[in-house]
Amino acid sequence: MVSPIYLIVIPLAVAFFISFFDRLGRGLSLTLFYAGLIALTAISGSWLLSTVTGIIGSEGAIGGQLSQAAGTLVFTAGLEPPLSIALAMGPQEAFFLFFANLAGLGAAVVLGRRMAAESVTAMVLFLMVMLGAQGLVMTLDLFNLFVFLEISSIATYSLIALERSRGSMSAGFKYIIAGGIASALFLIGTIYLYRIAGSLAIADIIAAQPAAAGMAGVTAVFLLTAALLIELKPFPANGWALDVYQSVQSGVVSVIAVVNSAAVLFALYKVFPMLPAPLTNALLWIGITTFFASNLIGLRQSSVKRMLGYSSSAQIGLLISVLALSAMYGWSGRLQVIVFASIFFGHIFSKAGLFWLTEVQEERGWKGWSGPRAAGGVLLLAVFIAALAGLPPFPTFWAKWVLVKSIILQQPLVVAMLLLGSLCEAVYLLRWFGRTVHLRRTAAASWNTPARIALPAAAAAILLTVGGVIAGLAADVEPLMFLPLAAGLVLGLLVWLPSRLQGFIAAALVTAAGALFIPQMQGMASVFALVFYGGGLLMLIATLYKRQDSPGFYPLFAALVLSLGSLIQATGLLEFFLAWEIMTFSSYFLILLGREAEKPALNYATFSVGGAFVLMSGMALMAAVLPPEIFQGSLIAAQVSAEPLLAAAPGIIGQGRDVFAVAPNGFLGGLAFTLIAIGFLTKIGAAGLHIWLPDAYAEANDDVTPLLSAVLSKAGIFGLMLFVLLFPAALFSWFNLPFVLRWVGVLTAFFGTLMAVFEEDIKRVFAYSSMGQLGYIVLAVGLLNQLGWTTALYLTVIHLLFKGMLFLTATAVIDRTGTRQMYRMGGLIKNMPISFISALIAIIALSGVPPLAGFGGKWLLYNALTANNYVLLAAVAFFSSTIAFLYLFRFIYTVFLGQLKIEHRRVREAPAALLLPQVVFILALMAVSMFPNLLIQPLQSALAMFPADAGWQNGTMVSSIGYWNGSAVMWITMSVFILMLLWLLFVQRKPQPVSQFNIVFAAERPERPETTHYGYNFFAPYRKALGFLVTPLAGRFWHRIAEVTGSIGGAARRIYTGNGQTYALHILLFVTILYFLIAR
Amino acid sequence: MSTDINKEDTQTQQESIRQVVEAMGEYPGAADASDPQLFCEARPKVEKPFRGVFEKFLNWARANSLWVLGFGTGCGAIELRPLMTSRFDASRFGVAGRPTPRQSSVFIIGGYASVKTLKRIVRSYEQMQNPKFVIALGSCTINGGMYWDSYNTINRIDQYIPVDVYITGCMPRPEAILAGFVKLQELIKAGRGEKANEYAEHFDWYKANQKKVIKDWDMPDYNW
Amino acid sequence: METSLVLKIAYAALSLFIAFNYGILLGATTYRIRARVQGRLGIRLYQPYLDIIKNNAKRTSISHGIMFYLGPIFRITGGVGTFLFIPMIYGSVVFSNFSFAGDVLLVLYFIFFGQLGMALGAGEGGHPYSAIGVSRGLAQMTAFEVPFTLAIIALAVQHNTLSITEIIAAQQGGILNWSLFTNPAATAAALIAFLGMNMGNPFSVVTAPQEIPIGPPVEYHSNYLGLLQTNRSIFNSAKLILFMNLFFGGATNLIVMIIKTFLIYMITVIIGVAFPRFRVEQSIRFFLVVPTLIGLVGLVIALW
Amino acid sequence: MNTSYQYSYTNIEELLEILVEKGFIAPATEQQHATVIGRRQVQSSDLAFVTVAPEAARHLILDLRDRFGFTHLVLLTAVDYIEEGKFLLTYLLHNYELHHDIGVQVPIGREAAEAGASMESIHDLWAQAGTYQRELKEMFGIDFPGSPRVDEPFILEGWDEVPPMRREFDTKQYSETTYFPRPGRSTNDPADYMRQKLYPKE
Repeated sequence: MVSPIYLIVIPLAVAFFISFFDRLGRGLSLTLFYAGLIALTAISGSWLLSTVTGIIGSEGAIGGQLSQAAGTLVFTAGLEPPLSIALAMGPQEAFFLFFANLAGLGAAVVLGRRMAAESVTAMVLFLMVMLGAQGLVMTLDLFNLFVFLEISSIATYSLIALERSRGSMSAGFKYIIAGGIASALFLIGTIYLYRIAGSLAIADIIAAQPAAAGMAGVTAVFLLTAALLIELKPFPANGWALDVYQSVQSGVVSVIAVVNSAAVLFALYKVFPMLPAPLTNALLWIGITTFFASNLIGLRQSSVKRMLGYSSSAQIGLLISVLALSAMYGWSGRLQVIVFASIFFGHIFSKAGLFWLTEVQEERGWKGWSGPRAAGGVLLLAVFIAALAGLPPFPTFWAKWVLVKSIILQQPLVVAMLLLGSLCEAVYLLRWFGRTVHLRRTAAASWNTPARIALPAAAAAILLTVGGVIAGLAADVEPLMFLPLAAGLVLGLLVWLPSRLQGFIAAALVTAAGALFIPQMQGMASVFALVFYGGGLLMLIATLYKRQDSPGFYPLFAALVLSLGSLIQATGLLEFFLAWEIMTFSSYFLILLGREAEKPALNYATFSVGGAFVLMSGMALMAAVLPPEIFQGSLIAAQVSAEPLLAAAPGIIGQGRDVFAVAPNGFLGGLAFTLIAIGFLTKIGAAGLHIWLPDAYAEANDDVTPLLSAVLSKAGIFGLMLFVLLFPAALFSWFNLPFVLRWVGVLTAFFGTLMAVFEEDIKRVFAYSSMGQLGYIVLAVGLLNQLGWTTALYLTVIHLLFKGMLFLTATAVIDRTGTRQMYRMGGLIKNMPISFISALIAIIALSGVPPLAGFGGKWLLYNALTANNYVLLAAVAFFSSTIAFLYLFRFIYTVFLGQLKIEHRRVREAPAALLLPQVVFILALMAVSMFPNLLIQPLQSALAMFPADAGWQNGTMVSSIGYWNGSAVMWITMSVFILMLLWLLFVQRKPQPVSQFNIVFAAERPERPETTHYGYNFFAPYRKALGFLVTPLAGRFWHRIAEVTGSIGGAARRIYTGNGQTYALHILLFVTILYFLIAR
Repeated sequence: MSTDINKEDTQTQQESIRQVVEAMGEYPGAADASDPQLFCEARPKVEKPFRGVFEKFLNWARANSLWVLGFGTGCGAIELRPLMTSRFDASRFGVAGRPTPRQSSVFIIGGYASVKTLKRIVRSYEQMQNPKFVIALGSCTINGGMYWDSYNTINRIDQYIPVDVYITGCMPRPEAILAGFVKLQELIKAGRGEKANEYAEHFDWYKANQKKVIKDWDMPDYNW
Repeated sequence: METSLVLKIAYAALSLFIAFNYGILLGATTYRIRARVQGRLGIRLYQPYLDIIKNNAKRTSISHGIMFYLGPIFRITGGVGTFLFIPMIYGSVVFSNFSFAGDVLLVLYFIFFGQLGMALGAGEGGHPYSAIGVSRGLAQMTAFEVPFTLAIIALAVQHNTLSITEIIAAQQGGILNWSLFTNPAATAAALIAFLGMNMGNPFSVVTAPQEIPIGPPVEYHSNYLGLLQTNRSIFNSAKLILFMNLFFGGATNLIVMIIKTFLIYMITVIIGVAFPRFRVEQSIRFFLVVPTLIGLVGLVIALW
Repeated sequence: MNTSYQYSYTNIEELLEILVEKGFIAPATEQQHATVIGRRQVQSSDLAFVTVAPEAARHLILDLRDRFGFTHLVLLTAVDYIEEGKFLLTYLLHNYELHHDIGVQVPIGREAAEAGASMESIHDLWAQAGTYQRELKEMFGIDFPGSPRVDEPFILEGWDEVPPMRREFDTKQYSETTYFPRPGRSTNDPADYMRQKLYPKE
């Protein structure tokens, strides 16, 4: 094992000799430079390997006390401290150093061209920065800490100033001011501490407990902490750092933001044990405020680099608060590893990667940042942004989950700030990403990623992914849960294949997964599994109609479908949430593939991420308030161990159990369930939370929307039903949640349906229609009895059938006519007869007209409602269901009937790939219509946990108040229909087939199809009468919220004046105020 | 509240209409009448009546269910209104008004017919279904009446469409019109109400006459 | 007491025949009554038969396409089906139709079957007036269904059943047991909705002969029109019988049925001759305010 | 008294005087035929006619509209003076404050140029003038270059004869050759009839 001393020696030596070698040739010096950096990385890597395996070897599993367990101590010059520099190398040090060095190495590669072009000083300074970082991490001595801090600082601002631009000079100077203040404070603090402890060794000082030694000790510790804190750029004393981030080249920034910050953070970590409790507490709040405020301000940033700077600042703040939290609650071992290490790891690589990627276009604001040309570059960008935003499978995701779960009861405010800050961060990152994708598509100048950037960035991305998966596995997540991601990855690697072939592979994957998992399911779970896998597969087949390639489409599609399956597979809250998040982001990226989808996708992401955070906090709270015997062990242990109740989830569903007999858990349980319900309702698009829905559905690609509506939207329903079964007691423990749920459901149905009536865009019509239909399902779920839940499941299945048909028809029509405006179509029945039949059957089913299966849903719903005296609900639901006629007729009339436009004469029938799933849906629908018991009886038996409230007699379904024989209705209707048809055929002489203008037109002849087709604003009188109901109140509300958030961010940003004096003042004020707060 | 909505509504409507108009570019004018996808080009056929008692029964039903096309082609239309009033009550005879030629069986030419109206008369007549009957009111339909020398008013309607019953006068009173209806009923019952077939038989002659005066013939030859 | 399927079909055909003729004679009678009010004699009682024969005897017809052709068939299937799902005479095996197939919800939704099919057929006719008529009709329908639904839910809650037969059964034993008296508000709401359902004045804007010739069926003629006329009489009977069953105690024999339905029909006739026509948005607002409030009162009565 | 316009006047004579005074129209000439430029005629206390040259007409009409308050174009019509080889166009304008009408009459040559009679369009002054001009184009063949849709048929669909309101067009002859006159038609001119009845001997 190489002695850690070489980590100090190598950079020193290389820095010393490099200028000599430079005389001999730049090639030589560059070789030496990179060799030195590689050596640093290799040494720290070998230490990481050995310490970690040492721990594993010694204790068998990660989980013991990590510090110094398998490390080593090194004393320079062979002397004991204080005469020598004492260096420690343990697993933590190795971890920090290895990844910091790796990031540094990457940065050096990225900066390669500059290193080659500029004077050798740059290399020297770079090495000195690295040297400072090594020292900061390893040293055990306070004074040495100071020395390395100084080395690091001086090297850094020299490096900054080396750019010789006005901005960088000024930034370097601001850095010097801040650094100077920090150094002064540090030195004073050190002096005091030496006075108290009589030693400069950190361990001695900690042992001396300076904080307990009166005010002087506290002050000393405070000064020390404040110095380190300033270096870590807390809000609001971080203006100087942001200027640095903005004005310095990205490669250098990546070093400052990643290597330096990591080292200083580690230094803070080392002195943490000597901190008094109030200071720890203060650090928690400083950290989380920095996180929240920086992200809030980040919303208003236009410069990409400055935006990333805010993000860096925020992440460091988060790390500080995590340090404080782990000190406050005495976290150690796995918890600390998962939370702190994961955030740290995720932060350095995602941030470094982003800074590297921005290097080429660093002067642009995000609005003009057109992104890499190669698809791989976009993928890298996506990985870094996802990692930073805390999406799975990246490390931050696990960390946030565990963090929230651990502190939700103790520190709800911190959780709130954490989640809100994360939401802001996700919004501005995804906004940037969306714009990039959009600009790239609209053929604005995008750039090639040079290999010197692409290689390190790719390495970072791989590291992030691997690290994330490892972290996930460490959190005891079943490997199976990574299946969607793996499938996406595999298909992503096959991106060079022809698009159709990819589609077939994806279909094969989904089929295999379905064939494998569906038989394992039972009860309700199998219903949803059938919907998810079966519906997903059919939608996947439908996408094969596309003629042009769309890279990334099938990987995302497959990941999305499989993640829906994973939702059912999940055996723990974390696994459920993992699948949920995979579903969310894969659908976000899918939506983003749409041509005009930049804004809608952002809206979708905002609501989805927000909803997911609400869901997460609800789940965390739920896990926290459940009785300990259900979640074995302490709260802290609960986050990683598999929750036993949830482990049985798929089993519970389908097995008889009186689910509402559990005692209530009080307010917190109710609150938790409410949060969970809000999370699901966001996905469902319940009234008020729906504003993302129409745009996202409309602007997503035409082959994605059917999946979103017919399949994806059921995820929320599944979640809702699952959690009702899991935590039934929480339903009533705060307020009557089912009551609210029912009304939310019926109002969603009403407003969704009504809004659909007034839309011109075919996809928006069905988007609102989906919203309305899901409203009925939510209403049915809220009934909490067997008939109600049968209704919910029945509607879930039927909605898949008819909405799948409708959206596929819409896709076909849009594909063939090239427009989404219904009034521009018309008369397509003769050109697209099969699509027409599909649409016809679908609208009959959707509207609930017998004899098709849609009526079953209506019958079940009204029976369930009326039997329980929910008369108002029934009335509103009925009103909504009649309103549905309006948009349905309007759709089928305006598109298929009426006047064919001249330019649509050559329109052909939909492609076979689109028709095939429709035919399957039609057959399924007709089968269910002929024999309703085929579907309803299995559903009823799946819901055996409820007391049975409807039975069957010879094919007649009998509820407590009504009865219905679907087969008989079908037979009677068919017979009458055929009789009447025969009669007409008998009495009528052969009718003359005529053309579209052979109409009675008040004795005139129609002029043009456009002026003869009554299609635009079809329900004008209805709008006059009820249009006031669709005033976009919810939209305005959310828009106002976004505006206010943005203005607060903008206002907060004003404190950063760009003036060095002001920044110095900020720092001093920050320290002073902090001091008074602590000392009080 | 509601007025605001309406106003907003109108504005958005106008905006959308503007967009549509812009998208259409210059208004392209009427579509081509000889386009077989727009207009059916089939000629009318002679539809043979049934024979014997059955046809007599049907004719009786037809005669007693005269649905009049509500199309006032001239000043005589004003004489039709009183027919439905309590004084004359044509519904006793099975006469009823019908707003569309598709559902009507009797076409009343209400007096003078300008060339422009003639075009609409022909179109409406052809859109009625066989069997169909025509009653022509007043001198104008017989010989041009007071418009006999007008450059724009035809003189004899029977040159253009077949007429079952003429009712003279300028204008004939409702009593006369009722008498005309009774006459028509007699004709139908006698099996002589086959003018629709006559029209189909002499289609070319009628069409030539029509086209002689209707110069911008932007319809198909037969309006189904 | 199981009746064989063949017998059931024969019975249903019989009651259908009765309903058809009754509907036609009812229509002619009300026409004559209306004519008498205006000082006329009006049509002959058998005039509607002649009209139907005449239309079926038309020698030519045109077709705009399959859906246009099937539209009237959908319509009459809807009418006949609706009739067949309603028991005509309470307690009679012969006139119980196929009411075993479903409850009042089925009838409620089956009414839409014909309307939807008709609207589609009219839509393929390609005539803008058809579409305008359908637009108005659907818009108005959504509105009058609200009070109607409220009334039916009130009845269902009140009698704790959705089965029409059981609702009739609950009203037996005296005139005061009729829903008309046990729940007058629900009855009133339903009757106002009935006016809209019949599309007579003041809710006749759908077919508005003066503006948009006759709305949806503007392109229908000849045999199609014959079917539609046939349907009208059957459907009218069906609706009347439904209302009689739900609100007026049903009927135990044909004569009672005829008297009751005739009187119910006279309500719409009288209101029809006395009122002018609403515009669509006016009738929507009207239905959603006055009868809906009455219907809510009916609900309160039912729950209380 | 109209006050909101540049020139105020109280009666129609005063108006004409102002028009002459300001040089809008030529001084009065003898009472002459309507087609003679410079003719002025006060028909009644609220109606007057002036005849102006085609070149001056538009200017005068614009001034009447903007300076005298004749904001309404009541009609635009033409009379065929075939004997003089002229059409007389009449622009009738109305003043809403005083309720006066003034008819601006413009004689134009029937066949002024090869293209036939022509006159400057005023559709930009009153949009509805375009409709009148279409009608004049169809009925008289008077062209108004630049007027919207002026060449499209107005009420006669597909008319391909001489414009029917021109006096050289023989409507009776046209009707006889075109509209299948029913033979045996007799005319009873009331004058003849009465003469024969009263004075059968003559």
